[in-house]
Amino acid sequence: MADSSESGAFNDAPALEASGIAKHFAGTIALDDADFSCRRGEVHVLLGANGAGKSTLVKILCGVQPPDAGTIRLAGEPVKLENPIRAAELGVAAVFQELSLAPHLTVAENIMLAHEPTGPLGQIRGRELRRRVTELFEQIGIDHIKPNTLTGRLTLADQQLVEIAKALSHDPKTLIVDEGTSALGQEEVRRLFDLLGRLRERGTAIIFISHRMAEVREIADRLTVFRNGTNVGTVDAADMDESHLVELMLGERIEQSFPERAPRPTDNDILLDVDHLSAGELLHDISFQLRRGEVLGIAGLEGQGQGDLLLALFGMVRRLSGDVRVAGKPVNLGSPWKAIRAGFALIPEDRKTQGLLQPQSLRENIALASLKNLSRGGLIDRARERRTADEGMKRMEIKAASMETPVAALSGGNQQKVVIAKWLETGGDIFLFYDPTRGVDVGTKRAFYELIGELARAGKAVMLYSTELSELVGVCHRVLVMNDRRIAETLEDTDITENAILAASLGVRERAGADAEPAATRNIGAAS
Amino acid sequence: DNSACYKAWSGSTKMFSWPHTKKPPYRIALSNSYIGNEWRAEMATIAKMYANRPEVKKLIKDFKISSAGNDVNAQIAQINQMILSGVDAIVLDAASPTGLNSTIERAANAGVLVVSFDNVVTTDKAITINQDQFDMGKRWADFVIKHTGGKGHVLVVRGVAGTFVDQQRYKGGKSVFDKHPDIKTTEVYGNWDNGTAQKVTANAIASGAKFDAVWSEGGDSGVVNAFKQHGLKMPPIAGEAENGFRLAAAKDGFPMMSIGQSAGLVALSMKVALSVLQGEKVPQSIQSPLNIVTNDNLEKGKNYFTGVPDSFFDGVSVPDCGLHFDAKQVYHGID
Amino acid sequence: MIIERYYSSLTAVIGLVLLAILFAYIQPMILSPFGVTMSANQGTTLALAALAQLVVVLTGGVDLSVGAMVGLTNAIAATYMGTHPAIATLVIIGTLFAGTLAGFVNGLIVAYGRIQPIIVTLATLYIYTGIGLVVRPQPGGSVPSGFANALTGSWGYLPYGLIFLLVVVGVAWVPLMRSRLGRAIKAVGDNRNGARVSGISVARTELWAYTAGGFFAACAGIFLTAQTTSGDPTIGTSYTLNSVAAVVFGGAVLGGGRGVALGPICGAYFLSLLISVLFASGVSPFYQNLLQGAILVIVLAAANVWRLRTRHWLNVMSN
Amino acid sequence: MNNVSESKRAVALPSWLLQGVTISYILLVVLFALAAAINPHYASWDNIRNLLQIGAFIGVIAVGQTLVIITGQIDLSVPWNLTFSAILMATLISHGTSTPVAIAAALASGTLVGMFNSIGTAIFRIHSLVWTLGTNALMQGATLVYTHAQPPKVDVPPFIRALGAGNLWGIPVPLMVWIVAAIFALVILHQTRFGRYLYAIGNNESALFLSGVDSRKVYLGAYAISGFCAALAGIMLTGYSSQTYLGMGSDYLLVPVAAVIIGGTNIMGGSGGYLGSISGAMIVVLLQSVLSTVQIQEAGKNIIFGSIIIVLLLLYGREKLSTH
Ligand SMILES: Nc1ncnc2c1ncn2[C@@H]1O[C@H](COP(=O)(O)OP(=O)(O)OP(=O)(O)O)[C@@H](O)[C@H]1O
Ligand SMILES: Nc1ncnc2c1ncn2[C@@H]1O[C@H](COP(=O)(O)OP(=O)(O)OP(=O)(O)O)[C@@H](O)[C@H]1O
Ligand SMILES: [Mg+2]
Ligand SMILES: [Mg+2]
Repeated sequence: MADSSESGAFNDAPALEASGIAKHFAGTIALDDADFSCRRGEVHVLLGANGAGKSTLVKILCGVQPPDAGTIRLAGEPVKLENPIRAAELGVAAVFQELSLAPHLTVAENIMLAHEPTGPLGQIRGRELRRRVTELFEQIGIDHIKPNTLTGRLTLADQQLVEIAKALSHDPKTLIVDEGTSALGQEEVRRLFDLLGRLRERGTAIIFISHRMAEVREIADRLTVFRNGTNVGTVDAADMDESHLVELMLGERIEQSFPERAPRPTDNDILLDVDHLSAGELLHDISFQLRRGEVLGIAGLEGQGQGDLLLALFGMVRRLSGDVRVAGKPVNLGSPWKAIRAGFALIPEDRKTQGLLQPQSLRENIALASLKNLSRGGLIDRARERRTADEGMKRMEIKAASMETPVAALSGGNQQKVVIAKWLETGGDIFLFYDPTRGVDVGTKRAFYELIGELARAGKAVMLYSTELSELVGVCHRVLVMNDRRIAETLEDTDITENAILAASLGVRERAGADAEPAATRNIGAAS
Repeated sequence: DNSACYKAWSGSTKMFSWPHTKKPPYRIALSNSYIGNEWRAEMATIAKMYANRPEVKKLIKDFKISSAGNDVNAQIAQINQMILSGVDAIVLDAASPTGLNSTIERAANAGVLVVSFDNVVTTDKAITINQDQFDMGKRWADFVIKHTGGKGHVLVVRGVAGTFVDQQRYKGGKSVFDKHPDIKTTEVYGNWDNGTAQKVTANAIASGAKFDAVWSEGGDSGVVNAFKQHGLKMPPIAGEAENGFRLAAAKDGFPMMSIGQSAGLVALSMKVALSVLQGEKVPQSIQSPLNIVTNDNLEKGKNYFTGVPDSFFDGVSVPDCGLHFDAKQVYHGID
Repeated sequence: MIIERYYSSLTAVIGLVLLAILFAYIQPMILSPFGVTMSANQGTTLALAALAQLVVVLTGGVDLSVGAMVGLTNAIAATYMGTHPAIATLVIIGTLFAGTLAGFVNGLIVAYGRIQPIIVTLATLYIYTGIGLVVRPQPGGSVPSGFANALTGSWGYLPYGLIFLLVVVGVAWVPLMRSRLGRAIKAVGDNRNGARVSGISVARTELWAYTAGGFFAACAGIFLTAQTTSGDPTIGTSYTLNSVAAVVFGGAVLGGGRGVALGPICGAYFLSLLISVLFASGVSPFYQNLLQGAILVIVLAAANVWRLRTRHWLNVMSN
Repeated sequence: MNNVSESKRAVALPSWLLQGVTISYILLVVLFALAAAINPHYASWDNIRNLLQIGAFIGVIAVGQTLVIITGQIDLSVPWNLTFSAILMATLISHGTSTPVAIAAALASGTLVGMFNSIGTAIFRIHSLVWTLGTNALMQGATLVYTHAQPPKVDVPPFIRALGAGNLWGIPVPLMVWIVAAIFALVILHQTRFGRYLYAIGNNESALFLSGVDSRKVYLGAYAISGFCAALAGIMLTGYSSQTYLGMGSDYLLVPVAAVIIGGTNIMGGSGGYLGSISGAMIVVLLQSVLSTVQIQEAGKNIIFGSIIIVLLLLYGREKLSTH
């Protein structure tokens, strides 16, 4: 803000202002005459359904993609952001929705990528580089990540922190965080918010994108809602009316609370019986039972074995010890196909890399896991395949031009629905959901909760791992809290609260906080 | 007396005298490059057969064969290693006519005699033994001229582009064709390989040309097949010494001339190496005469055979030096 | 230096050491200055060709024209070098330039034509071979003996060839990898999209990586010229696929992002020495091919045998 | 949310016209017309039949190669796998084994070598570019050891001759074999579960595995078919040249790969198909044929061949610019 002394007007000029931004892709309008502005020292939340154009706007603001039309002003000055480095020089840096880290470069190398300090011969000055990173880590309070580790060795949450450090290494006046929390657990989000709070105090303008309303509520100073590529409203956090915001986002009014939980199964029809399941250093002595019609949550801090438990049940972890019985019969879980035969279905962690064949059609994706049933003598029965795909699309209310549309052209939420539709077709009994609502907008989330309820009511069993505690509280009958790769606590019914889950995750036996809810206290006592 | 056998390449060829003569028995090594074709395999077998002859065996205490592949670096290392292991002479079929020169000089300085044959090297530090490739190409062309009356369309099937042998044979042929303005040539590259030669010949025929004769450096049974498949009358063909080619000529009686590089050259080279080590003076560059087979002297069991495959190269002997090998035995190998 | 990055070179380093010990056991003479020089010279061309391959492999591509570029630069160097030292120097520079230019053309087509590297370089393999044949229709040419000795001779146990390799590594490879470009090359191979949003121009990075590949191939061509003191347009053929083998054997990953020079260099020497060891141990030439193939396959499998024991199936699928 | 607005489409051509496969066929026709313009004899049935006959060898190999490339891998073991299978067959015949048994043995050998390829790719996860090259070296060694570099003397039986060089009702038998192989490939790729899995592996192997399909078996199948096709081509080539010899496979290392890619199949896997490989094979054969008879130096032919491949791919083989 060099001009602030000359003209008072610039003092009030927003840190970043975009107006009339348009961006078209082949056949798709991502942004259409979109306006947006963000002030210094505020956290400005950008809301919108999947595919509303948020990430596209971010990419344009960071010089990753050029806009088709529109102007961008920084502190009142119109600028041209040709590439990300130029944008960073001008003070705009972002944490992108997809990780931009190179797994085989070190943390320090990643953070300084493309703006390394160089010497007179163009050589990178390694010591200076590490010094800067160490200094940066000190400033932003990261003390548990070593700058010399290969980035791929870090947990997803730590990578996310590195990603943020990378953005901050440009010392930006405007920082954009596009769904930077979607992979983070409660604790990590806490840490990130502390950091954002400090930056806000320093006068950094922060644009924050998330589909988690609880987070939004906590961090937002102002909110802007995008729908179909345009700004449909900006409000102050003080005036925030959640149901109104959701209506703005989706263009329709939906029920905000969780749908009614499926009735808790009363009979003792045990579908899954896991007994002393261990897998080397991945899982220690896991035992639990799951009844038909039950929704069992799994919680815990990042990396405590929740994911590996679901993967192990789906046959993705080899050399297990212990017994697993499905409907009383012992099963051998050596591979996914064995698990599927036993009745398991897994909605995996990352739909892009584990769930979908991106360039292939909806039809092919939905049919993939059940092709055996849809073919005779190795030949695919096309008519049946189409029928199956059609049913799946209807059942999951997938919005797409046709079943021949490539999955890559769907929004994130709809892609996730395709993954689920695939598993509904296999006729499994035990559904393992691995953080299914990650990066999914509120409307779609609600649809997922309803689906989980439906499955339970239909006599299936559901296991749900989620990083979003409210979700576990809202839909589960029971929650297993994991710590150190074993089950630390089991919470039931009304004992399931966010605080209780958090306390159990942290391994806290007695609640220290004064604001503890009675239910949580009771529960922790009871579970031991 | 070998002087009739060790014929100097030309009048200007110098005599080669070896300072490091010594008493037998000797350690000899055969350094070969590529092994993956029939000619080289026959050559390797003949080398073994020759080394096992009683009169030769008593002169040799150790005989080793190694193939480096078409990789000059590997062959350089191989020769170096032979030097290291203290062999007295190296018999060499080189991967490159020029690439080994400096290594050969080193060998000579280290007291190791190098006798190079077939794909010969260009340094005079080694004795080179070969048939005259230029002359071969020339004689094929003379045959073609004779049968076409110096007029008509000739299919020229060349070998592998960029090699010395292909260049020499081609130049020999061209030196003749250039004198006959009524000869029109169509050149294709058959890579000395039956399948490739057959395909390119078929292409040339199918693209509408009518050939009055063929001048071919190799892959000749492929050339014959291509004409047969198109149901054409076989034109006069001048080509290499593959058994399949001679068999076909014997059967169908088309005019042919077949001149082959003899795989027996390896035996001659070993013979020369042994003589020189014992102190005999020989020309630095030795020319082994061409063995020309035409319809007139085609003879079953002598210069073509029924018990060996089409891809067998019939030139296994060096008659002028009394080096005769039995084709069947060469084919079946000795171990 | 991040030690962890060098783990991938372990197979090649251990393999080379074991092979060298075996070699020395079978053929003790190889421990003489001459033996050491000979062994070093044998693998140097392939080691340089492997560097040419590696810089491209790091971006996630592959260069099938390496052998053709080696042959082309060999043909150029041996054809024009003559005997005068000043001219020879100029020709060496010109040869380096020609190789670099060939790499640059590869890079242009890959980066801006956006065609898969494997097919681009397959096509340029034909083109560069053709140009090599134009320059030198048949083997021949000559180089000053001083030039040959300077690269292939030795000072006691110290082969100049090894020094040449170290100089190329020290003067070109290390500075390249220590520059922003080198960092960008690895980042592009490791996470293309990530590199793009971090402000790296992927196309420009690829362009310069292929160009550097051409330069290293020219270095290989020059060394080969010194070693053979002549030019042969078909001489490079074996370096294309062997360089890929050396790079993979040396722990770099086809797909990009991972690989240090140590592994591929050791891999190149391993592959080159193997044939000598087989010869020294007196294996019949017919079996030499079989054993060469079998050893390559077994060593590769052995280096990856841990995959059979992995706990997570997903680890198996992502390299 | 997809705001698909037809009016916004930049290009008005129908999408099928813009696909690689279609363009490759158009280019094939254009190239053919050019060749015929230079030499009218090119349009003769004699020449076309010759091209189809020679194309059949590449075409048959391309069946396996297409399947393997769709999974994102490559098979560079074709040359010596092909040679070994053919020589094995010839040896058996020369020892008096009946033709069908000898053919079956050759096909079995080729298939087994293919399966060996899949071990390195699917189990040890070594890049196929290197592993199959190792297999190729291994098979070269095996051939030399087996034959001592002297392929057997054999009178190639009429049936095998017919496979490689026969004519039935004026149509080359190799072409018929090719047609059968092509139908097989098209059915496999587009009608069967296995074919669907091939594309799935090429796009995202983890997703396929997590859908309960043992991707290792899919690799096994693809490579086995590729080995089978190599052996079949070896048998046909034996018939074509009425003999077996060591250099039989030398033309088939990279040329079939080029044919597949020119036909619009992505070398990274996941897209493409055999329909394109047919035109790819014909384009390659046409180019080779024209260049082999055009009277320019080999150097010039190499340069032209390489340049044309690049130009073809610049026309339609470019990757889409994407931000992902
Ligand atoms: N590279 C692209 N190619 C084609 N279309 C694209 C591309 N990127 C974005 N789009 C289109 O732009 C629209 C907006 O996408 P964008 O990523 O901005 O959504 P978003 O608001 O970030 O969604 P989400 O909440 O799921 O992250 C999408 O519906 C999509 O159709
Ligand atoms: N090649 C493409 N063609 C059409 N649309 C695309 C293409 N690539 C991406 N998109 C669109 O771009 C949008 C944004 O892409 P992005 O990868 O950010 O997915 P997303 O919807 O945000 O999902 P996620 O939450 O998993 O990140 C997607 O909604 C998708 O519709
Ligand atoms: Mg987004
Ligand atoms: Mg999203």
